[in-house]
Amino acid sequence: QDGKAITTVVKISGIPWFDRMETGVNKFAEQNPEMDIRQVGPATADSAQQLQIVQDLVATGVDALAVVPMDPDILEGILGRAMDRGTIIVTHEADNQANTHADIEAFDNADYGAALNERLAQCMGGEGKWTTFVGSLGSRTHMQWVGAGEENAKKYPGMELVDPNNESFDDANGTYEKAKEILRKHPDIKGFQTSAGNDVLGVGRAIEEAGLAGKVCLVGTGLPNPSAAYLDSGAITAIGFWDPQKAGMAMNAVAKFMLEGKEITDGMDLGVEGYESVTVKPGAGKGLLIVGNGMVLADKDTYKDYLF
Amino acid sequence: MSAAGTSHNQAAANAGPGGGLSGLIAKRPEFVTLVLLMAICIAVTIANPAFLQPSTLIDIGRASVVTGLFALGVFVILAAGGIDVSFTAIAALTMYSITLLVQKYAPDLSIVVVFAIAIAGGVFLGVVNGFLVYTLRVPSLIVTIGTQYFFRGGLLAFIGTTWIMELPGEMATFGRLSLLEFETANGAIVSLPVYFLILPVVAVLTWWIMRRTLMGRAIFSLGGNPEVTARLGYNVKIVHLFVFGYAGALAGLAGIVHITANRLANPFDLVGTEISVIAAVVLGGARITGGTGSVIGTMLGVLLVVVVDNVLVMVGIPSTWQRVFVGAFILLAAAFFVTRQRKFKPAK
Amino acid sequence: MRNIHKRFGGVHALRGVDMSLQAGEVYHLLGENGCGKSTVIKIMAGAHPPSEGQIILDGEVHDELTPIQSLDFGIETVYQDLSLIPNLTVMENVALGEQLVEGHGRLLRTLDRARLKETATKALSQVGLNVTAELLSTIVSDLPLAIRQLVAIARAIACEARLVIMDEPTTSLTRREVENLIDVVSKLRSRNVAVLFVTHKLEECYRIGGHAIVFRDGQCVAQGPINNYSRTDLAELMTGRKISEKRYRTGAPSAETLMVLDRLEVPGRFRDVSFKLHKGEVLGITGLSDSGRNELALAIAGIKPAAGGSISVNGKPVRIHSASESIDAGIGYVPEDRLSEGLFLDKSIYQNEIALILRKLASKFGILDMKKGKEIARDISEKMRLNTADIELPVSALSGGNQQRVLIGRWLSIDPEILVLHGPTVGVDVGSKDAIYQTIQKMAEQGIGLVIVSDDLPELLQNCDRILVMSAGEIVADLNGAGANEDEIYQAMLGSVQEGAA
Amino acid sequence: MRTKDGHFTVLVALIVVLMTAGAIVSGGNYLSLFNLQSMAGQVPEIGLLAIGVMLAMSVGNGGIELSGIALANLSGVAAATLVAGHFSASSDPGMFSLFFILVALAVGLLGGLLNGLLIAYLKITAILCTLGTQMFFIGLAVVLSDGRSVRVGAPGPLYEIGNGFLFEIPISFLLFIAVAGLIGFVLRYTPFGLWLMLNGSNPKASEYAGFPQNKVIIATYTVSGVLSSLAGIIIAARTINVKWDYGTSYLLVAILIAVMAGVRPEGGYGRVVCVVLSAIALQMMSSMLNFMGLSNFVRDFAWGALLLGFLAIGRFRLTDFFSPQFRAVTASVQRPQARK
Ligand SMILES: Nc1ncnc2c1ncn2[C@@H]1O[C@H](COP(=O)(O)OP(=O)(O)OP(=O)(O)O)[C@@H](O)[C@H]1O
Ligand SMILES: Nc1ncnc2c1ncn2[C@@H]1O[C@H](COP(=O)(O)OP(=O)(O)OP(=O)(O)O)[C@@H](O)[C@H]1O
Ligand SMILES: [Mg+2]
Ligand SMILES: [Mg+2]
Repeated sequence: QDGKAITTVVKISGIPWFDRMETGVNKFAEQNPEMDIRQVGPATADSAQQLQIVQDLVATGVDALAVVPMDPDILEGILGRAMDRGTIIVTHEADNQANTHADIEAFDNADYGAALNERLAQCMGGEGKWTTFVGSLGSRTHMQWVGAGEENAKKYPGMELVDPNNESFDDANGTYEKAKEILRKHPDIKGFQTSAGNDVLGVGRAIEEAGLAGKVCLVGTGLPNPSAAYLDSGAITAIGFWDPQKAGMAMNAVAKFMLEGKEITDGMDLGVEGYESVTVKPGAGKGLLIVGNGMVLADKDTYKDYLF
Repeated sequence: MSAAGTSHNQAAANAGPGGGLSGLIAKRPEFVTLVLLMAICIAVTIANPAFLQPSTLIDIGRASVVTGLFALGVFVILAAGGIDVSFTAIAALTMYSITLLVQKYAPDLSIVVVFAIAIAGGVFLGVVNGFLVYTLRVPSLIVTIGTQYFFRGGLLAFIGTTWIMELPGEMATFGRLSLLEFETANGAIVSLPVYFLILPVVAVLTWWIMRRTLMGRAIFSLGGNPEVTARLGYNVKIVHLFVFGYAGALAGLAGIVHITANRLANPFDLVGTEISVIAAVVLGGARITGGTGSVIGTMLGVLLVVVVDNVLVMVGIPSTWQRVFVGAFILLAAAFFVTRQRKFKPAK
Repeated sequence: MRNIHKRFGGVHALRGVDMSLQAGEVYHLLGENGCGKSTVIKIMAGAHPPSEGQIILDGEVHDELTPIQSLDFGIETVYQDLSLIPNLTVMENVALGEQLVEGHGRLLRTLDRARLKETATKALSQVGLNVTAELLSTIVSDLPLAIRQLVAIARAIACEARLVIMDEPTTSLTRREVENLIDVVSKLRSRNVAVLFVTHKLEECYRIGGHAIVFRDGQCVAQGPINNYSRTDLAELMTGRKISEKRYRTGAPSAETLMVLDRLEVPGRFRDVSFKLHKGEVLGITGLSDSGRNELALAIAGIKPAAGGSISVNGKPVRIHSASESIDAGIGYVPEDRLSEGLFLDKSIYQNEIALILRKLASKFGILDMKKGKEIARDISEKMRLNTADIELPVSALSGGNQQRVLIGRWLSIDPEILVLHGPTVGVDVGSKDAIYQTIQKMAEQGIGLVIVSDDLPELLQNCDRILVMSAGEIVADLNGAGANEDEIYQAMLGSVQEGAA
Repeated sequence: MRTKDGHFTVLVALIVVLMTAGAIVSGGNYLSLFNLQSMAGQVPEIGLLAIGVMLAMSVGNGGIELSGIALANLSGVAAATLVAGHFSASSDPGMFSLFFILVALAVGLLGGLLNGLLIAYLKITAILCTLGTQMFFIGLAVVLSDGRSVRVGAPGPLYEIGNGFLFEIPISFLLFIAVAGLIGFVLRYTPFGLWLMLNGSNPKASEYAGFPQNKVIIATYTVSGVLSSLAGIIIAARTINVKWDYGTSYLLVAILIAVMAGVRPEGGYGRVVCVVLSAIALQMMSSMLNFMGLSNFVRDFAWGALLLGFLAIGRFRLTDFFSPQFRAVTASVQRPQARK
């Protein structure tokens, strides 16, 4: 497929998560030198800006778009029109996206939320007060994760959920303040399950400063590198994540297959680690839902295997 | 309406008409802020007695530092009749580029020198603001919207976007130095960090400049009537450069405090909080049209905003409702403020 | 000053002015509005650089002065707009300058607060104010205008001045305060300080004495001891034409009652004010600045509504709680301060003229009849004899006299039954005054009832049928305009003050 | 006023330059029908908000409107949640669209009215008031939608507003132009318009001239609120969904557009045409940067530079160049200080 262009549009550029994804996109570009592969994203976490970028990209006549939507619903209109124009659309973290040829998930969201919670329960000894953080109430995957976590916690009658679904806005400082407040309000709190990438940093700092590292459990989504210090001190019990680098490569790989007219089938190998044998189901719309096996849970002892 | 509503009523009751009191309020609007603040604290304590513990005070103090530094800068600019929305961008730009530089070239640099460089950087960017406001002669709101975009866009486009997780040398340790430390019943440690001291020191300095130096008088004078100020022999250009430079200096300082406290340098931080800082200053009794305000009032305004931000969970407001409450609070506080002020100001 | 020229864009405001001032002398700078008096002053004070020419101070030649240089030399100025800082205290306004000049404009120095107080106290008592701690710490914007003017004068004499310039310092002072000012001037003189007055009140100049400097069109046309010139001489020099001091009022009011005020009251300001205004009558109201006359005018205009009493127009009681209700009742009000209270400076003459009748110009769909509006505006411009026919010109581009005409003309648009003029000729020169007085008389002839609130006694005597004198919030005299004289009015104004105080 | 036509000319020139540059950069793609349509479809929402900002600035008293996008989102969210309970978007598209629009407009009207009342009667500074209502509106939208995005669906008429074309021009753009034209007309040819501008020019003189000042302020903010809800409707129609945090970056961009259009921030002057042109120019520039594949941070940087550049141009040369006489006069005229 000479000269075909795939552009990856992320939620926001410049943050570690998507910088890591960019390394994947670049790697894919190296593997496919004949294609025009790049990644862009809005300057602020604003779905309107992402919409505008997608719109302009469609206008430039790009062949395929790999999008990580801020808000899948907001993009439905333009993605639909792009598909009408013949643009290949691949999405990520948007299992409810109707207008897409394929949505790729690193794992099943419910499994992931349950796994995080299970790790938390294990640390808490199945007992005590716990609370949850989400990036924002509107973030679908975050709500799925904490929802699955709540469900999982029902297995442990001793676990009591208090003041759930605190919004962090992915801002470590704000999360820190909130976590302090919760520690004050519930001096006996035992666990935190968090969702957005920076939440573990804010909550971890609050726990560490209160001298509670190791006494209060914290399990949440996070990246190994930024969390390293807190994992070492015990302020963070464990982090869960999937590797955005691999996700980026997987999206581009699927887009390339589709540009080549190849079919994606259940159990197929996308040629990317964690996506060697993907589950393929019908998606929310006419497209496919491709689920990989990319979940990683890491703690003090294991995080060094994934330094990024 | 719990928090905001009660505070309103209570404050109204406390500040009820009374001879000496009314005069006091007319002269010292920050009194209203104080009453509001106390009313909220009382209301929150009633709603949840857990509010009354030393750690609350310390956490609020700690959370006030960055906002407070910003607010003092904004207050000085407001007093001179201007307004600034670029200070957060100045803070982000200085803190991030300095961290980069220190990390790369002088990881063992003393924190005092780091602060000095940050202040110098802030002064430079602030002076750019002041220069533009003075020479372009357009409202500073507009100029600083422009420089906000300019500084922040420049930072993210040309300097970098990656977070710096490992702060170099003393920058990493400074944030953890504590002034006092004690243990609560459940074994948690509460500590007041050393950087907290910066706020009172800067507040006193600002008070001194505004009240005890000719520059302070010139600043108020500029906010009162710029043409006359120029005619009376004050160098209006210098005053412009000074106020924006000073606010820039405080922003640079606040930026470093922010990262040492946070233990990571995130270039995306801070921008977006400017409006609530301005709200804090205005709630502290400074008029947005300039020429008024006090350091005490500004500090009380900051406390008010920080407290409201920090008690929502305490009072048990679910997260879906929190914004409604903060919004309603700002409106009620502002309305309360204006009506009080008007009532006690004799019709002229 | 040698051969000073000043150009503002296209305006050539000063065209080669030569003048010299000696220590210990009093000078009066006279001239029509816009002849360049204020501009000369601003050049001396360093507020504007001259476009050409030189300024020589003690033999030292300067091409231009900065404010600090000028202050340093000892040139102190009381500007026309007073130039006080509204949000600072009286003490700071008066005495800060001293410390500023001492540091040659350096701002980064601590205040000497003891000195501040000392200097302020001295200067304020010199201008005759009773200095209390409360006065010192009062914010200037809370003061009445007359006291502000005194504070401004105090500021000028607070430092060791060598030349004190006063640009129309007496516009809002009453006679008693003027006497005081004259005292201050003679004290200054005795300390070998030169004083330069700018004023339109010739009678004051004669009382103070000294030299006259007459400007016309940016040039100095005469210079010499003031007593060498008669009033008519001066007026002629200033305007370049003859102006007589006639009584303008020739007509007589009709017997028909137009407006009745009954026991009008604003607590603390005035009370029990009752009078009748006839059709075609010109009624003057005067009094000291704190006599309540200003508040009375504002109450009739609905801007600071009365709390008690009633107003009726044409026998029908009217409710006046806002400016628009007053307008609806057929009452027009020309405010005292035309720039800040009257005109929309950056808007066109057209928009300024139709501001009051927007509702009437609107069709039933709410759309303005622009053609009719422009006609009306053109008509008014003609009637008021504006010096431009272009009604799209922004009012800011007009001269002061023309601006005042635009403002008065605005009221013609509503055909008012009653027009309240508050200080109609404040700061207006002889030539423009003449035009305004003629307009007033013409309106009276058309049956409009006019109320002139003013402290310019000759103005009232020349124009009014009746003159009401207010004192301490009450009407204390009702004099016949044709028969009364200035002394009689002063008696009334002051006499009852003593009564009131007793 | 003819006197400020300088801005108009500059904006038109800028648009022409952008067209040319865009064509060169993209090899024609930029001027393709699809892209022109796409850009035209993006302008209305931000353009309407910018007109709202312009009105608030023009009425004076330190007027500004920070709650615009929050109110736009609130009207969308409120309409979507309320109407969905009564009509189905798919089976009853006509009624759904009608009521959606009505409810949204009503919410905008009420929100604007609230701003106006608070500012006019309680005398809360506009910046503080609209900041408070901004949070309040966002909060209400979060409460109504539980923080999630609410699906509106694609009911025919509504969908057409957001995505349809008339003579190859996006309907939303036509709507925007029509509304802008209407506002421009109102400002020029109705008492309200003149009151608004005159009040901004000198509030004290307006009081003395007996203007219904409070009503004018209330009406101004109400109109601004209605414009926000129109933006909300267009957003809902275009994105088929509404969410409380859509377009957070619009807050400053709307002000940027107004300033670039020469609206005077202290009040008294602003032209709707210029706001429209300025919104278009900004959109074109932003799209061009996307075409060039430049990072969005560069765009923010460029906007800052542009705004400052515009201010500098306005101050030093261009306006002189376009109407030298006027400048000479106004530069030295001091605006009257409202005496305290
Ligand atoms: N800043 C300025 N810019 C342009 N023209 C000016 C400016 N200041 C004054 N002028 C013009 O210069 C001329 C002289 O003005 P000036 O203020 O000195 O008059 P004046 O004699 O003091 O009048 P008045 O008696 O009204 O105070 C006038 O034509 C005036 O319009
Ligand atoms: N502030 C100003 N800036 C620029 N030009 C001005 C200014 N004020 C006045 N002018 C211009 O200067 C001209 C002369 O103004 P000036 O005040 O000298 O008029 P005038 O001859 O005194 O008339 P009048 O008797 O009506 O006051 C005005 O017509 C106007 O065009
Ligand atoms: Mg003058
Ligand atoms: Mg004149």
